[in-house]
Amino acid sequence: MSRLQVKIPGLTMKNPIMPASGCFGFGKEYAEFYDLSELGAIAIKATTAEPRFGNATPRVAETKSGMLNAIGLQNPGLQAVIQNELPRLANYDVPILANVAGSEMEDYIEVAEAISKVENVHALELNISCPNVKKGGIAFGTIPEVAAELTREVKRVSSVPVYVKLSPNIADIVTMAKAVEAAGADGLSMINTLLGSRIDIRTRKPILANQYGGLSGPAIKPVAIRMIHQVSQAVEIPIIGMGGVQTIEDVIEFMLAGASAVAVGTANFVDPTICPTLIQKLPAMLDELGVDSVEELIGGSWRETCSIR
Amino acid sequence: MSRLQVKIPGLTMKNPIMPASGCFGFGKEYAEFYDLSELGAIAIKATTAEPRFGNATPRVAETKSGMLNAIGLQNPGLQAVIQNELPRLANYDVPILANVAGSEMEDYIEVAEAISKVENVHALELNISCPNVKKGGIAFGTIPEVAAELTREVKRVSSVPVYVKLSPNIADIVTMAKAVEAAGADGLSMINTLLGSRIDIRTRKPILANQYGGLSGPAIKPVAIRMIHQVSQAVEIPIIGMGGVQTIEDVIEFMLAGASAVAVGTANFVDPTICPTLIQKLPAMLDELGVDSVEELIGGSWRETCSIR
Amino acid sequence: MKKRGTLDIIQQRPIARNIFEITCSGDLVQEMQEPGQFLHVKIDQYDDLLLRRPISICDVNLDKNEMKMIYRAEGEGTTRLSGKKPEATLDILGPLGHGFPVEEAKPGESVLLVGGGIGVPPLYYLGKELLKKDVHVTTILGFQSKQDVFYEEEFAELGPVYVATVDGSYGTKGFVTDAIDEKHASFDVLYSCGPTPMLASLTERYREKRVFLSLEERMGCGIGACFACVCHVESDPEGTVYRKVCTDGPVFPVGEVVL
Amino acid sequence: MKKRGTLDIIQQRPIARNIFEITCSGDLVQEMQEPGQFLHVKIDQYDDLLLRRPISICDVNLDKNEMKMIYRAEGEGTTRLSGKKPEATLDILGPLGHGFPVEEAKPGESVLLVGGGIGVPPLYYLGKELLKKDVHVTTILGFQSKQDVFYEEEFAELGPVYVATVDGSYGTKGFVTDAIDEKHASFDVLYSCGPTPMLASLTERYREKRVFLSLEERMGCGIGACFACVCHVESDPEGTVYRKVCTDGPVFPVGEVVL
Ligand SMILES: Cc1cc2nc3c(=O)[nH]c(=O)nc-3n(C[C@H](O)[C@H](O)[C@H](O)COP(=O)(O)OP(=O)(O)OC[C@H]3O[C@@H](n4cnc5c(N)ncnc54)[C@H](O)[C@@H]3O)c2cc1C
Ligand SMILES: Cc1cc2nc3c(=O)[nH]c(=O)nc-3n(C[C@H](O)[C@H](O)[C@H](O)COP(=O)(O)OP(=O)(O)OC[C@H]3O[C@@H](n4cnc5c(N)ncnc54)[C@H](O)[C@@H]3O)c2cc1C
Ligand SMILES: Cc1cc2nc3c(=O)[nH]c(=O)nc-3n(C[C@H](O)[C@H](O)[C@H](O)COP(=O)(O)O)c2cc1C
Ligand SMILES: Cc1cc2nc3c(=O)[nH]c(=O)nc-3n(C[C@H](O)[C@H](O)[C@H](O)COP(=O)(O)O)c2cc1C
Ligand code: FES
Ligand code: FES
Repeated sequence: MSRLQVKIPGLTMKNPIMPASGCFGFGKEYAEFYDLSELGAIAIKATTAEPRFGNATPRVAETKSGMLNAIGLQNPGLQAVIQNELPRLANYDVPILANVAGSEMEDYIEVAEAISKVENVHALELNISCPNVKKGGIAFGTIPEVAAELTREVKRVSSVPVYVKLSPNIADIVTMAKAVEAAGADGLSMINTLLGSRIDIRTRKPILANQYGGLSGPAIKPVAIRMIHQVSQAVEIPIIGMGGVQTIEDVIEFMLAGASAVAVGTANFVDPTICPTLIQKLPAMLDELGVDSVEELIGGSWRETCSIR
Repeated sequence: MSRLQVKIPGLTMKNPIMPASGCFGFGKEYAEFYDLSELGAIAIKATTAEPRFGNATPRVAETKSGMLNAIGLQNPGLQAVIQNELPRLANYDVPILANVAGSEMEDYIEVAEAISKVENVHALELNISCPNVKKGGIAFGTIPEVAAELTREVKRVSSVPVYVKLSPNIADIVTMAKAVEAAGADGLSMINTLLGSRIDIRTRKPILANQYGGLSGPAIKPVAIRMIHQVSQAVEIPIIGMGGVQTIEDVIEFMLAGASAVAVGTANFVDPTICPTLIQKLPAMLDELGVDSVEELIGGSWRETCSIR
Repeated sequence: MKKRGTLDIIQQRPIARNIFEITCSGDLVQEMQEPGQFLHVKIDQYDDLLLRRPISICDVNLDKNEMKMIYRAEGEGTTRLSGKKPEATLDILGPLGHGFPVEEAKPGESVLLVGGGIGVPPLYYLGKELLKKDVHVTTILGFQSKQDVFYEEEFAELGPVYVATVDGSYGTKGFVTDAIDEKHASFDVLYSCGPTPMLASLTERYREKRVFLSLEERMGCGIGACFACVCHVESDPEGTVYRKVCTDGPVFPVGEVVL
Repeated sequence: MKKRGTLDIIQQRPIARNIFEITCSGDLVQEMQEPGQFLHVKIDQYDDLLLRRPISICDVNLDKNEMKMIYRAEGEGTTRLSGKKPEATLDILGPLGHGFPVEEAKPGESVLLVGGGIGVPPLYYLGKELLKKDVHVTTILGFQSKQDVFYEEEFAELGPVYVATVDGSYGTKGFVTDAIDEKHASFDVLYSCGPTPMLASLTERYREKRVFLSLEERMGCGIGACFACVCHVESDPEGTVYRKVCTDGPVFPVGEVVL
């Protein structure tokens, strides 16, 4: 087994790096920069049952070391994703993590059932935490019982393992994580964005047409690290970690905190080749840290058995 | 009335700027840089019934556009604060907002009752949200019923108005704000720090001895703005806004979001004269925005009656 | 293959109130063959300003491997950019997007270039390319005030130029449309870039003509992946059909997208 | 009044593996009269590195209004600092803290300076001040390896210098304490700065002697307001009595604080 390989339910990854959902579209644009087969996996943009236009613009605003987005889950809808996007991605040797969203429980179930049957979809990522969807959405992500019920229902219809993507806009992330684990989640993705806003002092209005949006980027990394550190010690299922990853040191930090794989979101916008760059830097970093394989890093900040040098 | 003046319960402020609790000690150090009477108010460091040493070091770590702290409420205790610190501050013409902390309800009540009787203490700030206190502490800040009960009890014994300082580590800040308002809070302070962590990839341990700490600085400003925007529209009591303030534009943004006064925390560490600098820049900024007095700005991002030019 | 590279700053100079012209050189310049495209510029390597800034290509000299951009130092990014010295290097994504369709104007036809404020720059490279094709170029430039006027002389080398200022301190008092009326400017093809209200009023007037408008929208990726810069189309104004300003635009035929 | 100001970088040069010596000038230099104090340095104006960095004063020339610091380019801040060119200006808070008590060494007495790694720099200014007082100065410097050794010659101008390296590639193999033993170095007063384990072993050996240790701790404000840099005292190791490294220290008499 290669020293970069990571195996988590549904996903046998050549390396632990994948682009994060919503920050990579369906891969087409980034395929113009590099061969997508280099990636450990790809988390595609949230798919909903029907096509969605999303929110009014402006949909993004910059903040210090971060950005706000209120895209509002724009996507071409389940049928178009299955017919156009996934077949194109099947040309690459890379497992797909299909991000599933909706406003009602039924939407999630419909999308999950159908998309999980597509051959190159190796796992689902239940987006119960998008802060930009007004109806329903957010509530799934903040009430453990509701999230657990959704997880159970989706697990029942899904043909592939299910990762639940947790919202950081919550007081007790551990209770939430345990609830979805108990409900059958095969893994967790964390974190989604923090809900934030910026006001233009000249127009006096929020910059985002939607008023609020999701904060991502290096600004939120400490929150992500803390939550992954807490949750990874409390659950048995693996975690795909994300939130502000930019450097190879960040990748290591997430894995030491407890992530089994690492997703890169906002950084793709700044550097479209960030994912292959990180993958390429990983072996030398492992050498420098005296680590044989990436799997040794997982949870290294709290795991007793980890050989600390 | 001066165009910079702001009046909120207990505090008649020459201007809307004050240093935030814990980022200014008891003022002694900053008095070596400027005359503290220039400030709108001073929020002093959290005071507990007994002296506290706080957490082990390292207690701070830098993050992108932010910092983590796990001071652990180190302070000399109620008696020393009353005997040594507050009398020294009485030499300045500036109202004091006394930050009150504890592990149990009784601690808060004891401190609140005694400190509110000191002449230059014009208001209390109930710190129900410090993420660095292991016992009790945090729970007060995340459960509305508990926070409300604490507020009621403290209100009963306090001789001065009571501001409740809210934690951002919560899913529904509006419900929390309304609960403490209903319990008699005279105002709100928001936001305290977000709980975060950083791991040193060479030692493999969290940088902070306490593992987790509070994230402050520009990184968290969007979260603060969003919460103040939400809460100011839902409550009648005034808000002291804070979280990443560094520039005069930030001050305006907080007030437009709904804050009646603005506290500056972390930025004091970078620039010890930040508060007087902001105060000095305020009149020109008001001119530039075509605003007669700072009070016109409050809630300007959502208040219909606000004259938008 | 999408392009990415660096440009070296050769010169930077203020040309109007808060307006800077920056001249750069680098191999990437050879890609810049289509007027109206933009570059997605990383201001510097510091993370506090996380995102790139979209800036139009204003002028290109393929022989000298040089190009120019013009920008207004407004927010933190452009203000930092204005402090850069000639040795500095810029990290660039681009050229990006679809520019102005030069081929729409046939030899002998007359073209009106209508630029408002910081929308003026991309029209300059367009005008130069049109001139090569034997097209008659007339330019209308709108600014707030006399101090904001720039590139009047440069455009004058391409053909007649009329300026409008909102406060009347220079040229026609009013908007570009007032100058068009005052000068009875006629055209076969009109190309425009500027503030949305200006584009909207041109749309209202000339919906039936050959008109091409360059739009502005806040961007994330600049390459079509993030859905930040999406707009509705007029044929489905409330629906799910959309265009991305970064890849389908920034230039659209009049009436294609909802402004 | 606490001091704040700027220093202009005059020169910057690498002097060992990842070690840089930076020479600065400015009026603030006139305040730097106490060896062992430190400056709280803002690396640049960008917000992504939010906090200041504490760096010791290494050498001061009051006549020329110049001073030196030596630092290891380790994290992001010091790495950025190492890229600064001679025109650049640094925003400085300081000098801060209580330095080494020069007056503890009487004329004619012998002093041992014991520096480990990046703890070496403040001892140099101290040594120069001691020499002025007719004190006999011997220096022991400890480093990881030969490539890390710096300022051996500079210290040699003050008196005998012995170097220890952990890997034995230069001087005595082992720690500073091994060099002290090997050279039978004796002293009336010992001043030291370096990693905590080194300070701890000196404490163990010389608890009853006149020994002064300079501590390192992560800092927020650097001026005593934030309680980031607090340590326990030996007389109340679990209690609420404390010292702040930034204002009470960084130099403490041996046995005063818990290491
Ligand atoms: C296709 C296109 C071409 C452009 N060409 C030019 C040009 O040639 N010259 C020029 O001066 N300006 C141009 N702009 C506008 C330019 O992108 C903004 O003025 C610039 O991004 C502001 O950055 P800032 O750091 O100064 O402002 P800040 O307010 O600090 O920027 C914060 C964030 O908001 C974005 N932003 C702010 N204002 C705008 C805006 N008006 N349009 C898009 N994004 C914005 C920034 O890109 C950044 O992500 C163009 C915009 C687009 C979309
Ligand atoms: C009183 C005092 C004097 C010092 N004198 C010197 C000196 O003369 N030369 C020298 O090279 N170093 C000295 N140090 C250590 C120096 O402050 C750190 O090496 C430096 O802050 C690291 O910054 P960075 O940006 O490279 O690291 P980063 O890891 O990017 O720094 C992140 C944060 O952690 C803090 N930090 C990281 N390491 C340390 C550390 N070892 N001590 C204190 N804070 C740290 C930084 O200040 C910053 O706030 C001194 C420290 C203290 C407390
Ligand atoms: C523009 C944008 C769009 C996003 N869309 C989605 C989405 O559709 N589904 C989802 O689960 N997360 C979405 N996210 C969240 C990211 O997948 C990721 O969890 C978050 O941005 C934190 O990572 P980062 O800091 O590396 O960006 C989006 C983020 C951004 C910035
Ligand atoms: C070092 C430090 C210590 C703090 N101590 C306290 C405290 O004792 N009581 C309290 O209510 N808030 C405390 N805070 C929180 C601040 O008052 C403020 O709410 C927070 O830092 C956000 O503002 P900022 O981003 O401007 O720092 C502390 C913050 C820091 C950085
Ligand atoms: S800016 Fe990302 S899709 Fe246009
Ligand atoms: S660094 Fe703030 S008290 Fe010492």
